[in-house]
Amino acid sequence: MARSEKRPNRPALALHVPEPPARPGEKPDYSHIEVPAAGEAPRPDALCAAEETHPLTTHLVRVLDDNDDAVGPWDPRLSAEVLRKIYRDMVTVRVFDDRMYRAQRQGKTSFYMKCTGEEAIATSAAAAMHDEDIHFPTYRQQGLLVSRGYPLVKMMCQIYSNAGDHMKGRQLPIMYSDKEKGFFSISGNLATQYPQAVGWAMASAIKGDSRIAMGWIGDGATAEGDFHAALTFASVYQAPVILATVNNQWAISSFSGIAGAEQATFASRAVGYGIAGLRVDGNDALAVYAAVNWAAERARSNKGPTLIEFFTYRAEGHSTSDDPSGYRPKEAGEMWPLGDPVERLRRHLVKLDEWDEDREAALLEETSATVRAAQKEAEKLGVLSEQGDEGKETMFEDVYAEMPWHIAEQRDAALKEGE
Amino acid sequence: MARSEKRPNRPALALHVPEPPARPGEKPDYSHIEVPAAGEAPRPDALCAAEETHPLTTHLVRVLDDNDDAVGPWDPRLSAEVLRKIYRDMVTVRVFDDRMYRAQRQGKTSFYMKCTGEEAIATSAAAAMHDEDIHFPTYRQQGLLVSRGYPLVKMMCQIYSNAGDHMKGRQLPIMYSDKEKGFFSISGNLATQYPQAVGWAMASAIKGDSRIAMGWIGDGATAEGDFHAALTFASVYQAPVILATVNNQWAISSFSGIAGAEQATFASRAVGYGIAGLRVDGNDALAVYAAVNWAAERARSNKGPTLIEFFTYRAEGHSTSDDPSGYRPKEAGEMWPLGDPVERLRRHLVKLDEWDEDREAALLEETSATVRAAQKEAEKLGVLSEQGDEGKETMFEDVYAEMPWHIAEQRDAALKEGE
Amino acid sequence: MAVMNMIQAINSAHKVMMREDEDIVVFGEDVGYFGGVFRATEGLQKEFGKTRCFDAPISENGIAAVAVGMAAYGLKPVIEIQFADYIYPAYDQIVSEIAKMRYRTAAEWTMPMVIRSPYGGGIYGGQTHSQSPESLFTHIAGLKVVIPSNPYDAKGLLIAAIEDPDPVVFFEPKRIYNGPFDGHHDRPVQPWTKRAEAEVPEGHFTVPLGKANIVREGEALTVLAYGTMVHVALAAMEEAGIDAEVIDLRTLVPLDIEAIEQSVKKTGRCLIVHEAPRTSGFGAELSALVTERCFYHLEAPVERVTGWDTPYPHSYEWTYFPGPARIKKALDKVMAD
Amino acid sequence: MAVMNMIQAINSAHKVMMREDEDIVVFGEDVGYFGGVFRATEGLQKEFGKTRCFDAPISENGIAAVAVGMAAYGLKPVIEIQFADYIYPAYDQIVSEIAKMRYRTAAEWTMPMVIRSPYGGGIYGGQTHSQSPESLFTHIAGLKVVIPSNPYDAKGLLIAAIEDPDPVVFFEPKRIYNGPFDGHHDRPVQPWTKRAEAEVPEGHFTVPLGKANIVREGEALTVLAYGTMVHVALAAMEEAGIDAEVIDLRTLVPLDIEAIEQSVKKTGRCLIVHEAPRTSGFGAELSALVTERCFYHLEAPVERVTGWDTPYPHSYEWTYFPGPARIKKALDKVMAD
Ligand SMILES: Cc1ncc(C[n+]2csc(CCOP(=O)(O)OP(=O)(O)O)c2C)c(N)n1
Ligand SMILES: Cc1ncc(C[n+]2csc(CCOP(=O)(O)OP(=O)(O)O)c2C)c(N)n1
Ligand SMILES: [Mg+2]
Ligand SMILES: [Mg+2]
Repeated sequence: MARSEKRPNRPALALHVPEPPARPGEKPDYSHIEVPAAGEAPRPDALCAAEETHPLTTHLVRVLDDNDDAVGPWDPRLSAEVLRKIYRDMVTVRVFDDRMYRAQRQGKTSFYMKCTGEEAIATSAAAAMHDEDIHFPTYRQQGLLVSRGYPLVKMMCQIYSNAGDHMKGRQLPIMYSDKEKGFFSISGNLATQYPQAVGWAMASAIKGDSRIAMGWIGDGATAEGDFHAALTFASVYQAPVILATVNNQWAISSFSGIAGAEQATFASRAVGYGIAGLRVDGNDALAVYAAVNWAAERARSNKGPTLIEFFTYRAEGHSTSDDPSGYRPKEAGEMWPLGDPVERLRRHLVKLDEWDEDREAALLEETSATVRAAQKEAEKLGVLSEQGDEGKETMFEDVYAEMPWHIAEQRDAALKEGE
Repeated sequence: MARSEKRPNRPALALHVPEPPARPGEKPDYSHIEVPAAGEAPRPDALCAAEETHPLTTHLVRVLDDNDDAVGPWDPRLSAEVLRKIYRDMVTVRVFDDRMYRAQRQGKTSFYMKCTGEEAIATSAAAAMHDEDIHFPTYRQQGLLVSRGYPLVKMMCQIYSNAGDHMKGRQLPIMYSDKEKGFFSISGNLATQYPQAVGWAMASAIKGDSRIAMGWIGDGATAEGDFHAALTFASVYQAPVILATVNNQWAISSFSGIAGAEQATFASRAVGYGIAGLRVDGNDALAVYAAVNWAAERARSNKGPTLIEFFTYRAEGHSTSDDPSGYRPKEAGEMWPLGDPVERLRRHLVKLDEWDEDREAALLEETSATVRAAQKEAEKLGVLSEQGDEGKETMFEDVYAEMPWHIAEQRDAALKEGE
Repeated sequence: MAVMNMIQAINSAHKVMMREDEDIVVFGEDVGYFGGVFRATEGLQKEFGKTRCFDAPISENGIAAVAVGMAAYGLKPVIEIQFADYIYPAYDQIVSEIAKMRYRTAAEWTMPMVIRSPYGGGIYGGQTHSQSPESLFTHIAGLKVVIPSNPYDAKGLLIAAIEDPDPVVFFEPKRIYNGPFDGHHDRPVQPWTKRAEAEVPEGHFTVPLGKANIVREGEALTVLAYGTMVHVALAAMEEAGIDAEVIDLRTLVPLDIEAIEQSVKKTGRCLIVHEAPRTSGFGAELSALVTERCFYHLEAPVERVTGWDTPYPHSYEWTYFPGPARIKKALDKVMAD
Repeated sequence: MAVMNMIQAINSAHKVMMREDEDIVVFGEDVGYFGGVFRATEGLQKEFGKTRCFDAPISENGIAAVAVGMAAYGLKPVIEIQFADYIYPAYDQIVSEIAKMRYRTAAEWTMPMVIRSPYGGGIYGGQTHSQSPESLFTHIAGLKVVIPSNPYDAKGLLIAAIEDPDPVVFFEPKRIYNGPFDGHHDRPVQPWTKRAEAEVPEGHFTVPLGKANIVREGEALTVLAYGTMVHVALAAMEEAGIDAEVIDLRTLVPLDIEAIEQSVKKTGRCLIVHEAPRTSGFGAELSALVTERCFYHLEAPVERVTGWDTPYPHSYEWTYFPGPARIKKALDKVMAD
């Protein structure tokens, strides 16, 4: 098909294909990223008209400033106790991630995904919600479970698909689920959970309950049709839901421009649905807390949904199957302007005189010990690589509440296969 | 599942279910509809930054004022000839619709859909584009074909699924297609054509062509995931495409609030994708022309896509299968504040001294005669209700370029069935 | 007892269950105030209020996804997909989420819900109002698939589906909503009123899932059918004057394999009838199962009478539709040796 | 000739064709700069530029829809769906649009394109990186469905698919990208290098669609398989020391019915092997066809060896996978009488 020569006097069209500012071998470049000063963003009342928040969808809510102080109207004024709890959770997540990453590298399981650089988001969000509220997470919100005190050993059993996994090894590692902890089953299919969170929130509203829901998605996955379904249903029925978009700027090897970030912020999607929207420094644990708290108050007051974009950076590879040096500069993570969320909160605690080197050393030691102990306990229940086929008959359970004849026949056949 | 009693001190949540302002038996109520005066909306340069258009997404571009004058910066300053061409096309569409509706009522075919009250949109849009540009329409854009001079008799043959239908009767009535006229095959599945239009535009850009595409969708269908896909791909690749949303405020029995219109305009969806957006009086043929012309210039200049909401009203039933008196007040159409597009353009022409009663009478007579003649000719080629099964072997063609053995076997079996 | 057509029976099932169980919510396109384009949900919003029966945006994936969230909360969604031809946008939520939730979480989260959808042809609906996509769901472990063929079953099966702990895809043969259809499109339509199956209890009753119905006993061959085709097959057997046993499957998954096996072992011959395209249609599974289980009883190969492997055309509808003539040809074949 | 694994062969097919035909465009998630998570499109962006090979948003429906528009313009899209488990969001565009376009417009608009997707299990991918959804596409008239089993075929079939005037769904058995797999997961992986099928011409050649490949001739029974299961079946036959004829179908639609019929009529026995769940899997269609066409030659019922009717579990992968032991059991059965 040759170019149409019908109108040679018109300019030729050209396809724009977004390209990240730097590729391997080039110098990381963050000059396109605007970082407003902490404390600058106004804080409208949580019950305000949705439009009042729309200027915030292109801004960036930040609380921790360059001097490690908490400043401005979004400062959630948390007690040192709460701050330390969030800090501890973040550190635990990081230690846990490192440990499990290594377990996968040691061949003990098939797969692992870290959330390095994004620890503030899930841990602070969990702290800002009530434990009765529910999360519909995607796969980098291990911080929710840690914050809610889910046993690390149970997480590890899931990762090892071992006898301690209450899901009987059915799911890929890190696809946790815990009803008790209000943590919905993670799906391998991107974005599906986002409108599901809206459905849960609608149910809560139908029942006159007071619990709200929070749905989670990545920047890349916002391109799925389910993202639009979530926003549409949330807006139409004014569902009591918080819709979080974790913009870590990468989707495997594709930068966020491939999801639309060159032209608009993800938070600004809120405008077209007439719902509240906030764009938040995701590496600032206090800003995360404040934003989620604001949106939760709004939802609880029947003022409808809030879309929150957490702006952050995926500091490491997508998963154990990925090596990011194939598509972005090696030093990209270190130069990222919003810094490391763990360090930022630690510096703030130190500034407040609520933390010091001794406490830090003690925490690191304690966390490592806890994680190591959990790992030991989990591994007693088995690791994937050493899995035999005892218990294989369980593979046929739970397709339906009652096993129909055809699955029973298949189970029987499977059990006889070795004979 | 009883309401959770865990936090009786919190207010009960409640589900908001949107409800139109009036139901059958009630008085139609348009008090919620803001109608800015014609000429008020500013007209940014077609090559402006997308943001500059965003205030227009909650406004309404109008050109024809209450005195039937064309006013303001959006006045496209069309010649009387072009105006009369658009007027004639609109009248033709209306006469055609009435005729075919009756043909269905007479049992000659299975189905029909009118576009009464929305005639200005397709006819003016077609006038504002080039004939080489392509449309990916939905089912109320018969005006595109009429404007481009597609033979009415061919439209009717499609409606009758008769021997003159170049699609061999495969599609439901009104699901036209004509490659020659740049009119893509209408789909029965809502919204699918919207991202397809973007794909065509991307192809044109890849090839350095100069032709652009226009995609069409209804207000109700914007809720589909494909709407989001269209906007995402159009934004990411800055595709040379115009995305039209015809907001006629109803989707069968559901009012536009069920698609999100209570909280935001459809045009304002443009904001979150960082593309240009316009909201236009769809019953004002001049405003429609001006907006499409603006967006076409923008697209041709590699400035990317424009989302245009045409605000209008579905004056009659959804289709021949629908009776709107079951869900909205009978007089709702007449009281609709933006008036009838045909009358509005006629009054403008009269005001310009380019139209009078004689011309009107002549046009009506001529159009009726043309439509009647076309119908006669089409019916010579058969109507669905009298269809026999000659030619039934054609039913097996075109599944693939070459007929595979299994379909050939099935065709042979079908041909023997009567024996 | 009342006399009901299929729409009335389905409507009644909703009402009976919504009165009993306040966790049931009904939503879908146009199902609220208007009561659905086929009027199956008429009166529900009025009786149960807007938060228990409401219009949904035109977003089949959204409808299904929101049902997932509601089921996770503890409600029991009964959703309508306006036409089965429009279920594809919801396919990911149905296949990846609804079907697999119980399994992937080892029953921590379950998805009790019903996905209702009018399906099938014979109404001049063209490509997008005529499809029979049931085999696309029978292939998906975790779903039950139910297709009633008359008012009594429609109500009883729908109540059973609503009470079932697992997700049920419930396809309604729209061609016979108002009356059975013998496949002779040129004959006047018969209303349900004259039929025994239109006698439907007004209150609660169930027709169990997974149980077929032998609608005609016979010795000469076994005919397996469901939905509209039950009536077409019955009429064809009458017309052929053949002592056929006709089994209305009613539930495709889980299948009533016992009823099928017993019958085929008795008759030695088997004819399968469905509207869906032949290749990889549910008839393929039935044929394979019958052959696997009754091979040594079969006196002739199992025959399939199906829609053709083309999209559903608007005109030549009766060339596409597996009507009496097609059944007759297959019958001759299966009875030949 | 060069020695290639399957990824290299698929990559080479792209390059050969993109050099020949500048209307070919390649896009999908991560396929651009990075070259795809399995590296099948490596180097294409570099050689052909960003407008002919580029990353797409994570929107499978969008990817398919945009391909429709491009095909309508006159381009030839070759798109990648990252895993077959993620094809469902694109199902509506594939089923309702891509498959039906030629038919609904009587060939006014056609949809020449290839939809590539890695599929199948055996890699500890869990529920969402292991599925075999081929029968969901074989049921859809208008689509061709192709599954290669080795590097030579992968390249030749992919080129044929790209040249085909109709839309082709091209499933790639990811388990054997790097080497064949005999089903014994506890044995070391063999690379392709040692195999004759890894000798692949560097330039243009085709393996025609619709033609099966008899990979092993024999008299005792016919084994029908495709993808990974060709190798598993071959190994099982060797191990059983049975004179089996093994047919690699290569194309499921349109099927090479002649090759199948000839073989089964010769051997009188038939075993079908696939990874997908049994109920309504493609094996059902194969079984029905074989029985319909070869009934009087069959000495035993056709047997199916398949994945189970459960979602694909992460652990107990080898209980799910239809490996040598399962094939052996079925073999005993089909050879019994
Ligand atoms: C429907 C679907 N398509 C594709 C994939 C493959 N996939 C897994 S993760 C991923 C990238 C997601 O990126 P993002 O949403 O930004 O989340 P992040 O990994 O950055 O947290 C892709 C493409 C998938 N899991 N599901
Ligand atoms: C995917 C899909 N879902 C549902 C339908 C049924 N349907 C046909 S038209 C329609 C209403 C569309 O309303 P809108 O988009 O506002 O267009 P309008 O009829 O007002 O022009 C519906 C629900 C369909 N055709 N396709
Ligand atoms: Mg990301
Ligand atoms: Mg509308």
